[in-house]
Amino acid sequence: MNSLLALLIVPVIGSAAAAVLQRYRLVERLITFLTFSVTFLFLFEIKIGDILTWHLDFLGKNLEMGLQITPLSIFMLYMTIAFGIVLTFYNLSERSKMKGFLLLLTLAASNWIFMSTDLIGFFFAWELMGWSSILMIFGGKREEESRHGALYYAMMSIGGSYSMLIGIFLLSNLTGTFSIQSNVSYLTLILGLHPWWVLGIVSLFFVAFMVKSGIFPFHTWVPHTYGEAPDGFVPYLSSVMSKYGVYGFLIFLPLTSGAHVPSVLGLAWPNYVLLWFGSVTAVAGSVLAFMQDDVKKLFAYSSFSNLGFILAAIALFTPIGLTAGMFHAFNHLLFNGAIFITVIAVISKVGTTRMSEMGGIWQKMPLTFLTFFVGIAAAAGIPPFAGFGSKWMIFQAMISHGLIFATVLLFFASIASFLYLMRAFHAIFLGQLSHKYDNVKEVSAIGKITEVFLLGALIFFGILPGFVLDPINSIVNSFGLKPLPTSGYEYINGFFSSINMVSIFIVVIVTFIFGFALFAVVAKHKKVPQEDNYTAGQIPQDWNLTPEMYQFSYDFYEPMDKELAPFLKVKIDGFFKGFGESVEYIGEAIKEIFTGNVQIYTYLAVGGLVIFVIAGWVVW
Amino acid sequence: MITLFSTLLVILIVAGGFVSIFSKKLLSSVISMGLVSLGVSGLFFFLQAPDVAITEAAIGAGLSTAIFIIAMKKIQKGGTSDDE
Amino acid sequence: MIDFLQNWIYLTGSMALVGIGLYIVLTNTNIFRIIVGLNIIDSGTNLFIVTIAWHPKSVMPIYTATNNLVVNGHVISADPLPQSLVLTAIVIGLGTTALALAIAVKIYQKYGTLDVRKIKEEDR
Amino acid sequence: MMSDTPEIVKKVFAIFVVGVLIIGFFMVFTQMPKGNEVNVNNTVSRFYVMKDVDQATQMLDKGTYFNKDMVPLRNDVPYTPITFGKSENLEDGAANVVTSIVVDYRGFDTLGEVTVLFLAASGVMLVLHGEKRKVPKKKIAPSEIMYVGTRIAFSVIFLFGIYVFIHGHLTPGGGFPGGAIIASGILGLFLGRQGYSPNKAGLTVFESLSGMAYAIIGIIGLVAEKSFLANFLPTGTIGNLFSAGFIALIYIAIGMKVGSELSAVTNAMIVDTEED
Amino acid sequence: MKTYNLAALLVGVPLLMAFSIPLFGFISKQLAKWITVLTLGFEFFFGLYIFFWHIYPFNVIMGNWVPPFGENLYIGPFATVLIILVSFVGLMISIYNLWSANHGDVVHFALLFLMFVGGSIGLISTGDIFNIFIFMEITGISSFALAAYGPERRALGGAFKYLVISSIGSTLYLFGVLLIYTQLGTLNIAEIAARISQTTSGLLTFAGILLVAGLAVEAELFPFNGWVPDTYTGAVNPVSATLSGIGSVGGIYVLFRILMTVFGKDGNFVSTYGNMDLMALVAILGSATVVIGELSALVQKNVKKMLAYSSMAQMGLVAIGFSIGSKLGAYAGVFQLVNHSIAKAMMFLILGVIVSFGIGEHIEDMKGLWYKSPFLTLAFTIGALSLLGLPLFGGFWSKFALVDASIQRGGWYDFVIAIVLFASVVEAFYYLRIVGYMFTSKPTSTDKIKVSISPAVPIVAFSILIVAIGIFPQIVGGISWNAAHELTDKMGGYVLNVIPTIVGH
Repeated sequence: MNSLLALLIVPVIGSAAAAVLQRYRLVERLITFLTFSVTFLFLFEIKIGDILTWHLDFLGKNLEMGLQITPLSIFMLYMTIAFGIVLTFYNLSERSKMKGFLLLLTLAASNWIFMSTDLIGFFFAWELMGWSSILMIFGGKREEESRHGALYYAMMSIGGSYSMLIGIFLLSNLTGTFSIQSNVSYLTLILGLHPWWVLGIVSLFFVAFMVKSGIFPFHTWVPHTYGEAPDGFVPYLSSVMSKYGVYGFLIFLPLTSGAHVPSVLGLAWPNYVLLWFGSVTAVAGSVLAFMQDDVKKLFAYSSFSNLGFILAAIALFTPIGLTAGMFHAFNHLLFNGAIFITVIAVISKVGTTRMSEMGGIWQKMPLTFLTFFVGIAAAAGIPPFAGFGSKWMIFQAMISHGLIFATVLLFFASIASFLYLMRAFHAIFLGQLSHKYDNVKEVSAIGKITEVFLLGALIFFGILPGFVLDPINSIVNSFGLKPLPTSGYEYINGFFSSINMVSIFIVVIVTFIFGFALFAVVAKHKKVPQEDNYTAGQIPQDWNLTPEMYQFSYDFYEPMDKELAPFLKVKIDGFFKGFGESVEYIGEAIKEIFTGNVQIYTYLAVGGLVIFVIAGWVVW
Repeated sequence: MITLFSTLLVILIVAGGFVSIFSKKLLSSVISMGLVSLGVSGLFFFLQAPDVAITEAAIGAGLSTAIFIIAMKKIQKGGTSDDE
Repeated sequence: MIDFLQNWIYLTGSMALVGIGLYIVLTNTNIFRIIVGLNIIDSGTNLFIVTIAWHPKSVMPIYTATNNLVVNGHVISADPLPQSLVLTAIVIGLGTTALALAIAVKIYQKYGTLDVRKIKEEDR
Repeated sequence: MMSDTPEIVKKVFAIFVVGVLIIGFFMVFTQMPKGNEVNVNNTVSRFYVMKDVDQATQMLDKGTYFNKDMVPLRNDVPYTPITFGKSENLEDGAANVVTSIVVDYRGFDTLGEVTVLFLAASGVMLVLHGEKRKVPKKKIAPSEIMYVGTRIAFSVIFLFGIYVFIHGHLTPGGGFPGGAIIASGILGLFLGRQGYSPNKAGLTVFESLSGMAYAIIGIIGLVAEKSFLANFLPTGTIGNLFSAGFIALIYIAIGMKVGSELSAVTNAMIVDTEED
Repeated sequence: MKTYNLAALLVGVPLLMAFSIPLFGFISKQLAKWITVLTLGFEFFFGLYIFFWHIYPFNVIMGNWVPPFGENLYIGPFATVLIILVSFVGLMISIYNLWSANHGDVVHFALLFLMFVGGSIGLISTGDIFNIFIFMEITGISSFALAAYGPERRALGGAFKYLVISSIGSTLYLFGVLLIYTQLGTLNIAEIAARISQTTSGLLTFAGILLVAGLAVEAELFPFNGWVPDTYTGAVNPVSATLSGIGSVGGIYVLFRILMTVFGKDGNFVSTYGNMDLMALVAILGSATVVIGELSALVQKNVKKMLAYSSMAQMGLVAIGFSIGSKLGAYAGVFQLVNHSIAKAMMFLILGVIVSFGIGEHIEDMKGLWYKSPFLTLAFTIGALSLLGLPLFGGFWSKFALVDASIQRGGWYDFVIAIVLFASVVEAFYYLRIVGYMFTSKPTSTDKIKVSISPAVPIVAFSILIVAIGIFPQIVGGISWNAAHELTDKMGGYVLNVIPTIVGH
């Protein structure tokens, strides 16, 4: 069997098997895991340049469809499937209502998206991925909310897809073909003549990608959906599915940064706009994140904030920008996966998603705590973990382009991300342990293996980034840009300078050990119960204080929340909601046409006829 | 001559139609409908269509009206019914 | 005058019937009257169809010993085709009327009214 | 136009709508041939009247029927004069041209028409199903004159109906009015006899068999003449009772069918009803 | 001209069997229903025979009177695909009826159902413009009666509304036909189609308006579709399935047979003769129908009514597809028609099963259906996703083709397609909402729904077909393209196949 085809067929077969056997949860999970693994094995069979074409008798034409492996697609494939294996392995011990067959359908779709050479296959797979994930989200724990989240996601996603659909046909009617490559090169050709027209078409595609990645102003579905999706699926949603948008951007970005496009500050207009969308997303995500109490929502915001970083970096479309973006995409997959997997582990143990009700869990789940800690350290860009290097490169890329203001924004976002990560870290794991959680245990063996693996990966790719940068360089090369110089696996080469991660690692480790020793030896500390608080002679009940409110993560950033509150009144969310409501209102009004009175219907029919007759006279 | 006669018939038919609009009693409106049908079947004779005329007289004017009256009798509102 | 009359009187009659029927359907709320209206529309239609088959010098389209339909290779009878269509239309009209009346009777039994405005369910 | 619109507004609007529609129709009528402008020779009916379709078909096959502008050259079709009572073996033997069209040239229409009536009757029975016949409490015996009179009248009407549909190819009338006449005879029986009810099963059997007969006649045509509803009998001399091939057969079937159907409809409607 | 007179049995056999059903009904009610199944099975396999042995396009000559003198059936690719579709859907619903139709006058119900399907097949295949009227009345009268069938009183109200509107519609159609007859003196579609330009243009326009108005009633286009919600909701579920899966197919077929073949003016994009482009008119009606149907469905809480409105909206989509006038548009229209017919029929049937187990029609009643019957829920989801145009299901390809066709046409069709896509998002919302209700909530009672074999067969067959079309669009694609060719090239595709010598010496 052709291994390209196998990448599509194997998940579909697995999906069918999982669908049939879904009554037996463990069997289903096992099939899911095995299918991912088998798919991964097939991945070793393929190499860059593999191609497979077939013909489809559709639209009265013999349309050529195909799969092809490019450096970018193989990078994406490895990334997503490997993460899928980790996740499904973890899910073997997980109890949420995640449907394995839908996940496998998503996998098939995702493989197809990354390999497709034609827009029909791309759109087919895009929609397939869309609806299977929509159905998945219906399985969330809280039924009303998860339904709301899924529908919200569905509306945005389908709207985006339709926008892309129009774009596809505008293109294919110009070129007469559905092949991605010839369409892109055609657009490149006419770019000089009709730049705005080309940009219009491309932006129709970009809407779909922005929706899928949760880029401002289409980010509003993200918290609802991530927050309500089944726990086992959230890591996939945030780590893998947001990357489809990145992949989509990368298809069209070579085009928009062409020489004929009107430019500003040395950057093509569309790229400049995307850069700003990215930066705003990064900031908005960070700011919204640190006001969240729901841990899944917090990391949802965090996730799309990071997507903002990625978009801002790849929008530059310079070697360093692209490298930084891809690198950050990889790192985001890694640390976001680690964070979400640990978070859902905690959630499944404590049974709530509210951070103010958690606290002190680290005593019960030390390994989870460690993984989470390394994860957020990476997310915050603390050396030597994965995440530091990419953020460092992103800032270099921005500065090298002289985009001071955007850099400042991103920097601000980065700082804000410290704040919310800090909050999550504190609220979940540190502080006093509530008595509710006395019986909480560490994750099962499967969970431990997963966490150790993720921990290792975070550290490994943190100190030896070369293993990722090498394939990324070949991607950069395939876009016709000059890749950054490489000098060993432990080096990250920036625009101005390069850093040796191993030495940083040693420094950090030494510092950390020193600091910990200091902490252990010098500082006085004792364990206190949660209720042990200084209330300065007041009776807590007089202040309407309940034990939950003693929890120190309660209203963690209260002062800042108050400061920022006025700015948050302007809600994009509200726009979409209001739009939906007005559509419903119009629907109510229109429904009144069908009153149930046959005479009204007769009036309608005859009145319609009379209007036609009058129209006929007018043109007579 | 035939034209004038049929003009008269047309006027009668239209008058019958107006009766069925304005009559208060349902029965009279049905009867006038039957008369309209009968008048139309008369016109068919003038229009050299004896086949159609016979059919209209038997079916349109006869049976339709009969079924109508039977149905009205069935709902016990027959002769005296007003609408509403 | 006669020419004008014979050209227009039948058309006028048929259109008047259609109009009257339609008016009845549109303004009366009684089911039975609506069916009456439909019937009158049918009559008007039939009259129209026969009218377009007719011309002043026509004879009826039946061969008899005295009735010649073809003179000098020219057909002088009324057009038989629309007449055959009218036969169909009349029978169909009867079928519709009968069915409508049956439904109307049932409606009266189930809804207890003949007012079309009241023939609807609570939850729309 | 909500349900609570004042009556007068409704009426004015209805008059407006109807008026516009009728004015539209009249504007069209000005463009339509009327009165003396109507020319049957311009229509396909010309061949039905002349019983000349075979000739026209030959011209069509040769390609000389339509001229270059696709206008049919109907007047060029060679014409064979028909003499009443003499002409033999015409392509269609019915003296009544309308009948020949209804049953022969456009027999498929009529099959559909019969079906429509059949469906309407079935529909009436479907809708009114479940209504039980209430046994009348007080039996008003109709007068002897009425009783005898309706029976005599019924037999006369019945015979007349049969006459009408058997002579459908010669005289005005045919299966539909014939059947309707029979049905009105049965209606008379209802008036004459309180509690009269025809044999429902018999009516159904009659109805089904005559309908099947029609369809089977069509299929015999398919077998014998390689075409559905084709005439497979000799046409005889125009004007004779035994002429016109299968037209008489079909009209008998139609007559019986329409008669039994309409009787069944009348019966279904007339029985006193009561919810079960 | 190819003739294949044996195909008259397509119309003859259902008629014969329908006439004989009352006789069988004396023996057993069940037998009457089985006769329906057998007859429709015959129709279906005859259709497949015509398709696979590639006998189409051909004429069936009635009574040895060749067109344009007598009546004929013309079975081209378009008719073939629709005959197969209609007889398949009919066959499936008749199998369903074995289980579902068991109260009231079952014999006459079976008869009317058979004739509804048979009449639709006749409507689709006939080549005579007046014969269309007859078959419209056959389908019409049988559907009024079918719609009035059922234990609930709302069936009667719905049927009456349908009857009134439909009567007016068919009267208008008759006027239109005769106005054309006064000009051309013929009733044969092929001859009228070839000579349509010889009519007076004002009269032609008016006749066209009357025809469109009359046919839009059956084709469920606004503002002639007032009957749709009440009738669909009132009728028992298999009847709703029939109306939406078969009745509207016939309506749309005739509408575009008249507009594109009879009135059509060939070109890159088919328009119509006369003063007014009726194709554009229908496109406007279609867009209005889509928007009104979807928005009304959005606020519905009764699932059956929601399906009714959605049915209306889908017919609007089909109408838009055809009205584009290009080959691609007709292709999309045929494709969408097939998908809609299958999916919507299946959904009504599923609803019928659900309701028969005492679960209501309200959207809240759908909660937790997944736990009661995964089979029904999956099938319903497949239908819903197919209607939404999501991949792996048939609807994806048709919506894809529809958007392609509109964008290819360009001009104001860009606005049309924007409206349509907006409405589709609305549609996605309410369908996914139902699906969500089915999947998410725990039910109050966990009584399993045991679906017996007779309703399960059609549901399984429909879902398999939907998925099969979704994976292999060429199943419908190939013949749809031929059908599109027949519609857009009226001389080559239709007229010359019926009257080969019409071009003249």
